[in-house]
Amino acid sequence: MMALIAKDASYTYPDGTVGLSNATIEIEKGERIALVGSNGSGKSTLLLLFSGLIKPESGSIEILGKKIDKSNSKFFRRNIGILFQNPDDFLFNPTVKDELLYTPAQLEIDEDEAIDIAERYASIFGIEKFFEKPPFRLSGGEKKKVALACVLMMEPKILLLDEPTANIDGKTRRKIIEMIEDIKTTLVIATHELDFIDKLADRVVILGMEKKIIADGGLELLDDNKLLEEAGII
Amino acid sequence: MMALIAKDASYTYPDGTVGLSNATIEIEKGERIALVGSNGSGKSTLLLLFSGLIKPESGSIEILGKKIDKSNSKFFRRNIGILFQNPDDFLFNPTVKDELLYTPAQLEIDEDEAIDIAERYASIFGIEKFFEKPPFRLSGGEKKKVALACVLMMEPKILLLDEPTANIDGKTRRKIIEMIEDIKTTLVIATHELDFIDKLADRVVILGMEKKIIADGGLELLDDNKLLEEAGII
Amino acid sequence: MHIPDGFLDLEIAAIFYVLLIVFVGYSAYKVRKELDESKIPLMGIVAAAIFAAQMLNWPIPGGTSAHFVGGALAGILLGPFAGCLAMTSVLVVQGLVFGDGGITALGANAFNMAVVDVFVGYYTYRLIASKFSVSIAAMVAGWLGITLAAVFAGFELGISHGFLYGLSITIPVMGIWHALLGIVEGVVTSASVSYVASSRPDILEEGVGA
Amino acid sequence: MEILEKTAKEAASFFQNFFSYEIVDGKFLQNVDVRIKMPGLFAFVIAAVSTFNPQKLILLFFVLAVLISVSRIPLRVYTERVWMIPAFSIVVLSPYIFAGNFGYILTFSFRVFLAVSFLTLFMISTRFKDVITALRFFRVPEILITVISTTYHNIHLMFSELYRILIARESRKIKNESFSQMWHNGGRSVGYFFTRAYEKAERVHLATVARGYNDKTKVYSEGLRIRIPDVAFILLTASTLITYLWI
Repeated sequence: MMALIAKDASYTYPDGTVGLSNATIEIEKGERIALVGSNGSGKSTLLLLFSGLIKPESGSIEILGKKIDKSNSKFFRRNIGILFQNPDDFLFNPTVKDELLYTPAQLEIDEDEAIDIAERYASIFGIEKFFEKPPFRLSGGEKKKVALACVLMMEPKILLLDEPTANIDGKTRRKIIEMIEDIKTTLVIATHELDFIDKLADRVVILGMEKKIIADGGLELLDDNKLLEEAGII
Repeated sequence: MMALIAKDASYTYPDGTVGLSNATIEIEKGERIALVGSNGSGKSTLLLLFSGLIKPESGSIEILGKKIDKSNSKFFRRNIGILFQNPDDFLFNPTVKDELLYTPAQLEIDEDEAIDIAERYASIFGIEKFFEKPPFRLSGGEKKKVALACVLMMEPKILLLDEPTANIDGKTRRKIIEMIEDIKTTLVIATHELDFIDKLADRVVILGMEKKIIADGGLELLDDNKLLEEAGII
Repeated sequence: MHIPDGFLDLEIAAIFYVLLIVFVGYSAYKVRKELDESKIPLMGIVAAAIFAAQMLNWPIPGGTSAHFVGGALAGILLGPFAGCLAMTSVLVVQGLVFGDGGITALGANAFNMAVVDVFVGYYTYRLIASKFSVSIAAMVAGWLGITLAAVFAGFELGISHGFLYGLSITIPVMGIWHALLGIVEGVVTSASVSYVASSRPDILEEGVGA
Repeated sequence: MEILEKTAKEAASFFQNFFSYEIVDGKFLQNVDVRIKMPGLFAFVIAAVSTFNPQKLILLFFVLAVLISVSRIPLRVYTERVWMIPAFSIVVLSPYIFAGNFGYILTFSFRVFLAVSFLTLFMISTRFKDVITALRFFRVPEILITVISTTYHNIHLMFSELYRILIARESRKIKNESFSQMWHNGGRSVGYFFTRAYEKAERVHLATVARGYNDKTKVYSEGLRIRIPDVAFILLTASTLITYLWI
């Protein structure tokens, strides 16, 4: 079954900026996709469309076999995990512990169980020492780890990651990459760092300057310098 | 003569976050320094101290042989160029042309002469086509180029660059690096991208997790994996 | 809340222009003299943030929605004088660039939202915060600021002869309606100020220094 | 989702304004120096709101039509931006229909329409940087001008920041919230947003200092040179106002 389908999907932001233009792509369950393109090529917009948080202006998006409408937004929120590029947009609770417990509380998961899960993920990410700290006092890398823990602990069926390693120092980056490697689920990851894509994905989708998909194929696309140059990536 | 001297300098931000702790370093005129360290290790703080924009809480900073006080701020503004990490914080004028003319106007440079310089630098950076555009309409990479042009056109004696290539796609990055390579002046550049340091700097200063300088030496420091790991860089 | 051109008699519009100029002039003088220069970009960016926040639609029971104005919040975050300049800037940009409010009515509109709302909001906050919690103080400040600003708008419309409705209609209509909408203003101001108080308490202390 | 959708809709119409005022290229008003255009058009606004005399209003309407056509302002763009406030004033005054006061409602709304129209002409023929030039020329305190200019240039940035915060939060919300929760959480998001705005402002301040700001913003001033459109506009304004006062 298909996990994600975009058919001729376009999106324009409220301020008039074009976000994505006529994207068509099908992603099977369990596939791991790297979304590659220069700044402003539409990677983040495609992820937002796949998350169901914004709706295409024209064309259609199908997630786990369903189209998005008002009635099923809960289903999507439950099954899709999305990490935003800037963790500052994402964290808003008084403490790191509250951040981790935010989604479980909404799903009415038993508190003890939720705390168990939260602690397990916190220790994987090495963030248990910040449990009582407010997220806005953390450094950029620490925030990113907290945000990622919040998303991963829900074990979503579809995982959408927007630049999970941008603006992150090498050590944290390596750790995050190792974690993503271990996840076995449908994964779409936007990045402009080409060095480690082979570890994370088995299929590459390239977005060009015109906010359009210009290539879609195996990892060998990353060796096509002419293509990458056309996309403004190298 | 020494261009920059920090003696046991410490700084704490208004919200209580420690920015830098007991940094001591001497930089000679014409030296090219790469400032390396993990997120939040104090790179930006050290650059701000060297720019004279913030003053150390304890210890001292000397720039071109002078200590900073109210009387000589114009001298510093004339001779020090600093590029902030986020160009959105750096650009605030109605048009790109106004951006380029802002500093000359503040320093009361003759208008015709200022326009001449602005046009020359605009063509080097390929931004003359945006002259009448408001900066907020530009893409991330374009903004960064405008910001860099604003700083370089003043031909400062000391150039401080904070992550000039962060969040930039490969093509723009390559171009910016080429430009920086050509500059012959005292240069301090903060970065966490190790790949191209050899092109830009001949001395490396490493900041550790505790917001302290933990190493200072030649490019060979970058091969010391144990050190880099300790600093949280790899 | 924005009075368009043509609703106010010219004399009334002129009087409020003069009042506005007095307040803005004095505020500019105070900011230049007493506050440090770092408040200048601060005023502009907080004004832009208020502009953006005004676009949020707050759903209210019954299916309609209310807007946030933000005068009291500007006063609390920046102090009354800088807050007044920031809100004036919001009103000028709305009037001259977006056509929200008009040009002859700009004096009255800015008087209501950049003077009444800001100063009433700020001093109410100061008064109550000294005895009760920050969140209660900000709630009352937001509500009272917006309600009084609306009463002023009602007054300006009511004494204008060109606009046939008299004071007995304009003041209750504007006042009561905004006293209800003001609850949203109060809650949002309160939640915002509480957040700032926990994350950057120094900001609120600086506002106090003004 | 409700806040988000309504906000996005609101924002879309708002930003349409934001962008469209720059795109009306044209021949006449666009070439009049803002330091002449602003007082001229504002005088028309004042003239419109200070009379109920139908003849005077028709004179102004005639001038409006001339300005729109010689400046080649597309009627669609113009109408989109003008219709709402006059329509609003008809609705507000509609109770007077029962008093048989049609004439009043019409005249009142017509003058509102004229005032809005002249202001709109100013907005769609003037770039923001020229508005600033005019404010400087008319001796608005420099501190207020700097604030206004900073405001304008951060609206876009602040809005996209707020929008991102809202979407990101939406992504973690599963349960539908009650009104009180929505207000509470929304209010905290706004507080968070203002904290970020404040911190951004602190960095921008450092940038202005880094780039030479020292106590007072200095600008290269543009000299005022009177050209043909300026003269034509002055003649049109003067003759209209004289006729206005005479009838």
